Amino acid sequence: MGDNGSVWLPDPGTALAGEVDTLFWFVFWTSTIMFAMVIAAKLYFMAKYKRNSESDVPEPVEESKALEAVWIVVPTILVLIVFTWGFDVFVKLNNAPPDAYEINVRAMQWSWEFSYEEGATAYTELYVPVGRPVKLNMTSSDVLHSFYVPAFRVKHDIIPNRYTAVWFQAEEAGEYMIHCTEYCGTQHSGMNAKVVAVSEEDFAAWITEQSQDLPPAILGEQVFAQCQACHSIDGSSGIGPTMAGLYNTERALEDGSTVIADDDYLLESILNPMAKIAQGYPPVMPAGFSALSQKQLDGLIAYIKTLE
Amino acid sequence: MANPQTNQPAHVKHYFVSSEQQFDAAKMGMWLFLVTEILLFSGMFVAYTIYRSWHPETWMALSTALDWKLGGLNTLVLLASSFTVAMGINQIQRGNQKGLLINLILTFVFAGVFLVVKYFEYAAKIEHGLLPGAAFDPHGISHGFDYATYNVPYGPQFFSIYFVMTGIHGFHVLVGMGLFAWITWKAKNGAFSADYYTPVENCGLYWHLVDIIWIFLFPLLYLI
Amino acid sequence: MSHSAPGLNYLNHAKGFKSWALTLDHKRIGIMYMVAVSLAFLAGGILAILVRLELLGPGETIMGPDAYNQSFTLHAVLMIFAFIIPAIPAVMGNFVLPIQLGAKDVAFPRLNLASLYIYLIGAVIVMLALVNGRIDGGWTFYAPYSTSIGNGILFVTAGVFVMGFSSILTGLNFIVTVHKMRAPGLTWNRLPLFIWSIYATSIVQVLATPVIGITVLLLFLEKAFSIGIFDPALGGDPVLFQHFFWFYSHPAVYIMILPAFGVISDLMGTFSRHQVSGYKFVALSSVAIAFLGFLVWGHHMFVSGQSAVSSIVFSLITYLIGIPTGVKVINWVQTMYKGSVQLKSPMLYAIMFLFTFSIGGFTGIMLGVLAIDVHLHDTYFVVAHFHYVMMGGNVIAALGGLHYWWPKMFGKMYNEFLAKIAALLVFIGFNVTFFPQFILGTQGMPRRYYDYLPQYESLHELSTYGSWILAAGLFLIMFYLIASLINGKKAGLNPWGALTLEWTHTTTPPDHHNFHDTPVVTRGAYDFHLARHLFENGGEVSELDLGGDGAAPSHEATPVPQEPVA
Amino acid sequence: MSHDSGHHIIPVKMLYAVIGILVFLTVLTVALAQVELGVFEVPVALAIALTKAGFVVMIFMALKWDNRVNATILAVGGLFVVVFITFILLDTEYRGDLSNTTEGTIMDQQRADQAMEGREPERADIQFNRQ
Repeated sequence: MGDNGSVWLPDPGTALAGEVDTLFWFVFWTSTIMFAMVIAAKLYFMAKYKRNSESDVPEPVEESKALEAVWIVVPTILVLIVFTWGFDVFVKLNNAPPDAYEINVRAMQWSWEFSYEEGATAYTELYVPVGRPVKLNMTSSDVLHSFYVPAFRVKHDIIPNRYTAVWFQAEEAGEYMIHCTEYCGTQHSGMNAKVVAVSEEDFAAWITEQSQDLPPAILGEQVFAQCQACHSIDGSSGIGPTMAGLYNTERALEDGSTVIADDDYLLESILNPMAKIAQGYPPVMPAGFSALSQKQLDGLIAYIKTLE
Repeated sequence: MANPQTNQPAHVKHYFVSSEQQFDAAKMGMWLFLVTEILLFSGMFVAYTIYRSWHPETWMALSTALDWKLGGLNTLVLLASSFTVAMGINQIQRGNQKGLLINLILTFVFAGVFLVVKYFEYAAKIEHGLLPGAAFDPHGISHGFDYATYNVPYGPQFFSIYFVMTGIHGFHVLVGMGLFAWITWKAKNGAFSADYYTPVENCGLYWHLVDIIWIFLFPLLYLI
Repeated sequence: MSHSAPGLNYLNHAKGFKSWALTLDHKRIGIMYMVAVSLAFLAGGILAILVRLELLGPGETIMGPDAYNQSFTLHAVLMIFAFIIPAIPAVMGNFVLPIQLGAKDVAFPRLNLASLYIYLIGAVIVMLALVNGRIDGGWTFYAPYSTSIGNGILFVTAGVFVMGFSSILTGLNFIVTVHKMRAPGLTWNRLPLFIWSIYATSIVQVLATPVIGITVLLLFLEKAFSIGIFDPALGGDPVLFQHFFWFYSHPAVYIMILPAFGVISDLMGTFSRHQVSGYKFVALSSVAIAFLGFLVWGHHMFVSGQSAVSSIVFSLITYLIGIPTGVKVINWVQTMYKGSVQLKSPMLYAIMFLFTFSIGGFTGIMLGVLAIDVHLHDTYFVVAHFHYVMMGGNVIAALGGLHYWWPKMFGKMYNEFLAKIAALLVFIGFNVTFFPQFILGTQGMPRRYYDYLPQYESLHELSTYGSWILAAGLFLIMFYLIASLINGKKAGLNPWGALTLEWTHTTTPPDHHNFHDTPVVTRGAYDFHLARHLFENGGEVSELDLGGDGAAPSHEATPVPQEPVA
Repeated sequence: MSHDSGHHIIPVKMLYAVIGILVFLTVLTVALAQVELGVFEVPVALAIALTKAGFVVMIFMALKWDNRVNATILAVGGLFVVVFITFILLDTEYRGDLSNTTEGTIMDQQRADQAMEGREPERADIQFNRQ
């Protein structure tokens, strides 16, 4: 159990994580010492005052008020220290520096979507520059999730219909696990991703490359990863209609009318899924996809056009 | 009629030492139960407070959707029923079994009136789509008033809270009617006397609490 | 002393199914509760073993994710609502509390029987969820996940609502009983600490349980009618649900742990044959903890999105509650100081409790630290922490209480040697199961995970092995307790030399009416020095102490004044 | 503890007086609701309701003459309702006091945008953290 705590704590990936660890060790050792004292006293008394004779009836002990005061005052002081300290670090953990680089995070059952203001979007790897504070503005499309990077000691619930945030400043290049820590269904334990911390130069290169204009259909294919849970591309029917051979065909709607599945219809169905419900399917499509960028939307539609 | 073993009146159970102990215990139990009722309703009052503080404009706008005349009438009806309960206890404490019976019947009738009024209120709401949560869909025109104007943000929450609060309260009124039917029947058979009227006392306490809840619901929902 | 016909007691004075099913006797109701909660414990325990088995290695071991998610959920719901909450109050509270008070029964015996049946109905309704859609997501039912799954949640919420009623009625009954039915001379300062803690527990049950009632009712309506109070998609606030839920569920932690404090106090006093150190502090702090327990629920929500102001307030109050709890532990240890300590099996559990509960307590302080909780929240650290408190606290104490009162309940002694072996197995098994989970948690393993990274495998393996040792210990206990009913040695009146009324003033097993005459109490529950005459002959105390202090133990009845003190 | 605590007989006259007061207060609160009271609207309505409840509890429920314990029980119940409301308000009124959570919901923000710009809400890369 060294200071980097190979047994108890993973290596801290940020300076703030180091502060959390210091506090952790303070509480850990104080508790351990106090616990050891209690247990030692217990074992000693058990041995020392073992009943010798069955008719033995000990006299009551005069209780020492001074001793009692010590038991109350010392722990009170200790917990007040710990409280103040914990409060201080908590505020730091929760207040991102104003100059932080902001990334939007959308959590959904059971995947992540990280979108950068430069236009790049990532799903399994959250690229961040080393040495720069990064703030994640997070929201959820469906149920509660929670964003947790153990190495950074940061965690925050992700709530539908509200933005929550975490921030961190990775100190070293490397990969750090992201877990979802609020139960969200069957694949809860599979809802993982990685923070990939890279140097400023590499990050700049990555973001430029990612924000490059991919051919729309290729971008669309990437984005479609989010849709596949409900919409197949092979003609089989899922929670929603399949995308195969959908484009430019006539679609029957729940209200009895029909519509041609052209660009406008597809766009409307993504942005405002409740407007026209395809016949035979439940109106359950989340509205969360209205958060996609124009480019992603164009890409999606281009991709759907390619599905024969 | 006394229990030969303990020289206590017949209504005293063997594990109590005296009629007094039994009465006090029953009453204390009832007060504890009332506190659990208060805390049950408190959840609704909390929801009310939070949503009102978040969306005061909705609350002020939609309180006008509720008919204060009917709400006020129901307030008076419940107050009257509380009064008749208190009168009933007064009568039986003086040993007047007939006085008790009359007051109990009156209480039962008032409770019934309350529910009938409630029925008309609910019917009007349902007709115009003033429904809780997802079912909220105000529509229709009545007396020249267009209900669609009630379609404001967080209107669904207002009516959720309205229906859940008044619904649970109404359920308590219904339970109260059952209780009063039971003790009225017992009173008719002369089960109560100046020495023993614990069930009347406890049902009365319950009924007053139902009244008190309504005393808060009425202004909070209908007036402000 | 004229007892009803010799050899007749509460177990055999009436026979047949009806004499049990319709009994109003608090002792029989307690025994029936014991059977019911033991079944719940068995079911929950089997699920726990399955859950641990699945976690033996990453990926699928014995079941798929959906089965796993439902298993841990049902494990939690059963253990919490159907086992831990009623375990000590409804079983031992029912059996012991009226006798310790010198009462012939609880204040409302009919209500008592009703609460047993309400509990059973609630448990059945919960089980219906198994065949009516699924329940997963843990016992916390966080919206909107809980309303997004099948209709199983309707049954679970309804079942919890109904079981809540049972809990309320039990608590209400005990409060009135403690207030109104104490024997003459049994002042508040003389009450056994078990009574004090059950009293405090009952306060929490009465005040908190209605709120889980309205919470699950709203959740039910949210699911059934989409009322939009908690569901963010309809403009509701999911964090509000967490407030509602924890307003009950944190105090519920005290419903679970306070009775354990009471059992431990009684065991410590009796087996140290010594006054419980700081009696008044231990007694009143139970009530204080009960009240303070209502002011800390937000410490479950530090990363939920609640305001920082409330996080800070909740964190601070959390410490306020930690201090009296810590001082209690010191008081129990100090009870042994200059005492006369006898390590019979019930006492072993008390000693074990001091160890496991202290770890639970210290790690609780760790979790109360705002910044550290951000890291540890919803990880295995939390899982380990609450198992150390719930199982290492409540269950260990319940086992201690069970071994302590077993001879009184059934008039039979269990095999003390096997009991000691089992205690050792439970201690080792428990720590091997749950201690590695602290490390898993600090390393960042989230809870409620079906699958995990390979780096966590060795600790999970260890934990699973521990669960087998623990299970072996628990099955051994079941075995020798049942065996004792068949061929156990006859238990004496007061084998432990305790001073509370169930040992000094009732036969073993107790008479149908507990006491023939109302006992008169002349000393505190742990004033062993005022009862030297009981121990003069050495060995176990085998005579009823009907004369009060100073009088020689005698079979002759001493006239007892009838007038009670209310 | 007095032994006939529960058996105080309340004079009929007093019962009539109380029902009179209660009816009067009901009329008063309805009347006041028709007047514009601004910020005082809620406190006034609550004060009247509390007064009415007080009369019912004290006289009709006879708590005035009852055992102290019962009064304590009621007081504790009331206290915990206050605790429940206050502590939740500590959260809901200050939600978003650090930058880890926003104060408002996304729906509200979209609605506000919509109202301001009078058109369909732009896709939601809305940033409304308070800095």
